[in-house]
Amino acid sequence: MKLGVFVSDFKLTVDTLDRLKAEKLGLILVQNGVYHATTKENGKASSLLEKTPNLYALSDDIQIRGLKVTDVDKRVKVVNYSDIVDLIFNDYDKVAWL
Amino acid sequence: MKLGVFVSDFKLTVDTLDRLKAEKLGLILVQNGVYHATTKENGKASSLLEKTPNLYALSDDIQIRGLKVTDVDKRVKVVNYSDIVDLIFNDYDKVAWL
Amino acid sequence: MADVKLAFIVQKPQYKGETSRLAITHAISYQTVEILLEDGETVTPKLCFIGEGVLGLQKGQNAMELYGITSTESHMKNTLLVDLDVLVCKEDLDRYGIPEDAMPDADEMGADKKIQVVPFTEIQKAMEEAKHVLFF
Amino acid sequence: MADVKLAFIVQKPQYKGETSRLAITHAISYQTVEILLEDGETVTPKLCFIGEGVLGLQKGQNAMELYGITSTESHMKNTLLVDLDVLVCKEDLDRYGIPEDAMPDADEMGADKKIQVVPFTEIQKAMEEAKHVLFF
Amino acid sequence: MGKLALGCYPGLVGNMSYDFALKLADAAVSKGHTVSIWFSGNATGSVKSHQKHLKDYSTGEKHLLALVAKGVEICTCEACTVARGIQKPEGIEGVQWNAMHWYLGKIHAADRVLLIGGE
Amino acid sequence: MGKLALGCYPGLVGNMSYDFALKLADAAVSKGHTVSIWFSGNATGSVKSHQKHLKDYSTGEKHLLALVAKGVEICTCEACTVARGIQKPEGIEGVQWNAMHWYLGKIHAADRVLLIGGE
Repeated sequence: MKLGVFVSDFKLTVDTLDRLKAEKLGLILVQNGVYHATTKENGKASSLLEKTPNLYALSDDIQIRGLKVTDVDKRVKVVNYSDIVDLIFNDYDKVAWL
Repeated sequence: MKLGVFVSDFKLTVDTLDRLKAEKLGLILVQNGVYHATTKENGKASSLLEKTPNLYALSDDIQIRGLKVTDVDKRVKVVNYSDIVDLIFNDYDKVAWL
Repeated sequence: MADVKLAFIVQKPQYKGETSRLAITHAISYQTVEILLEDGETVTPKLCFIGEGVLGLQKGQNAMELYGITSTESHMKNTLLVDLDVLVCKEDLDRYGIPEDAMPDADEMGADKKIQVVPFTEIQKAMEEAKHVLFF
Repeated sequence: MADVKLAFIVQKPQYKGETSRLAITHAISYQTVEILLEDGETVTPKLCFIGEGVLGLQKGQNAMELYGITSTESHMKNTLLVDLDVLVCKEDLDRYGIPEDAMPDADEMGADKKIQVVPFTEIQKAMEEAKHVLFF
Repeated sequence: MGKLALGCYPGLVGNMSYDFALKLADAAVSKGHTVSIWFSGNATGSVKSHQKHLKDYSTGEKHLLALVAKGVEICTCEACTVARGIQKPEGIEGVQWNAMHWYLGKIHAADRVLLIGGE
Repeated sequence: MGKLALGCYPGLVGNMSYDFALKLADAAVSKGHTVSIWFSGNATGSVKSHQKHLKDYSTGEKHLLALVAKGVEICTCEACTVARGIQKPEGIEGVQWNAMHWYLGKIHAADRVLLIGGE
């Protein structure tokens, strides 16, 4: 399956995510999930960013927090709501909010 | 200070709890916090039970989950709402819900 | 599209919040959705419990006596009675030391269905086969 | 009991839910509580941010433009303007790589108070000195 | 164009998961997709009319009305709603009231389903 | 006897942190303590009257009324409540409406304070 997963918390238990398998896995970082893209803990980027090359973070949720798009890890594509609609319909056949 | 802490989740980030110091620390396990008292993960009891000798778990929240008082770790005292009121007023001068 | 298969994945424990309970009641409502669909159209959820979601299933719950609410155990019996597939992750039961025979059944109510304790790969398969996955 | 000291400890990040925002607005309301108290009675909260609670403080927030709501930054400025002590845990800022100068100030509004970046021991001390501790 | 069936459980105003659902619905319908939203649990509290729009809350009644006007079908779980003391005449106009199978019906027809759980 | 000032943010019916606050209040007042409860955030949705008591919800209106009858002072954050579309005449009788400083005032007089946060 092609599965797009919305990650809305920073220190979410990643148990579920660790076990999920998909031919194509996308992670869409929203709300506090955007910290995975912008924030290094003890100098180390979030391990979530290694799970898949298909990484997205919601621009509004970056900016509302006073973070800058330049803070975002290079592996992560910054998207808006309209882009997310296209991801849902064009890139993934199932989507989940963990 | 004498601090009574209510633990209402099982896999709560224990960061805060790890750093809190109190001459007398009490942990009152409620809601999903009671699993700390009843459930061993991979055969190991919760590390929370080593933080203090003052451990309590709410009877109603054990029983509603189909757990038995006999499942409760011996270090933990099973209490009811009335006991919790007494703990709050007699045993701790500050209480917190984490 | 006569039948639409769904995977309901419950990962939160029962009782603290509402989400994990609503997963069950929403699954049960598959039984009455036909009034909104064309003839021959159906929706078939599989109800799967993983992670901490397996914690709230044990037999012997006292929700009605203690809180005046319907227990998850009772909701699970209804789920079996309306013939839904219920999958519980074996690795997670093992991890938390919960024996398989602690799972509720609805034998006394005449249900043929049983809760199926399965390896996670079976739950992964349910997600693959489903048209949509819903995480609770 | 002329003055009652409180420690407000914010450990949840701002914006997803309401709790961490309500901590700030409740602290600010210390200013108007005198109408409910006897002469000379006061309540003095210290607003402390620890753990993930430090994440939502950075300057340059765009809450009004993007969501039409008051930003935490703006709430923090009000907090400084009403002369409340705000302590932010230095270890946690370091852990998340947030520089001290990313903390908001209310200089341009004429506030004398600044956010104090302090080691956790200072926040522990605020909890010790307080009559009550409230975790948000 | 596609059909999107959103489910939203957390809420109400004040919780930004709820806001996400509304903003995503708006973006999808603006692109020509057909969108439905199902409210259950705490999110059902958001169908009460006469909400005062304060600056600490991102969305709410006026956004729901705007979505309804754009053709988004919105339905609240009747049981969850009356449990919260909200009766149908007090609800926002244009929002439907139904049982849980309404959502399963929308899911049947949908190309994509996103359920936002949590409280 | 002592004075307990509870603060309750999560709710409303359906969330068992809310239930905990009500049950603890009941236990404390039954022992002769003086108890106040402050509702803020989502918990303010619980002051709407005419709640239907369904079997999936533990507490709600009738429990609030019982607490008020036992002398527990209950107050809802007015701003949070009107943001949810609930006006004072629609509220449960006996529940007070006030601003956040009401809670700080109760805290001033209290021997013990328990704030239950979360959504």
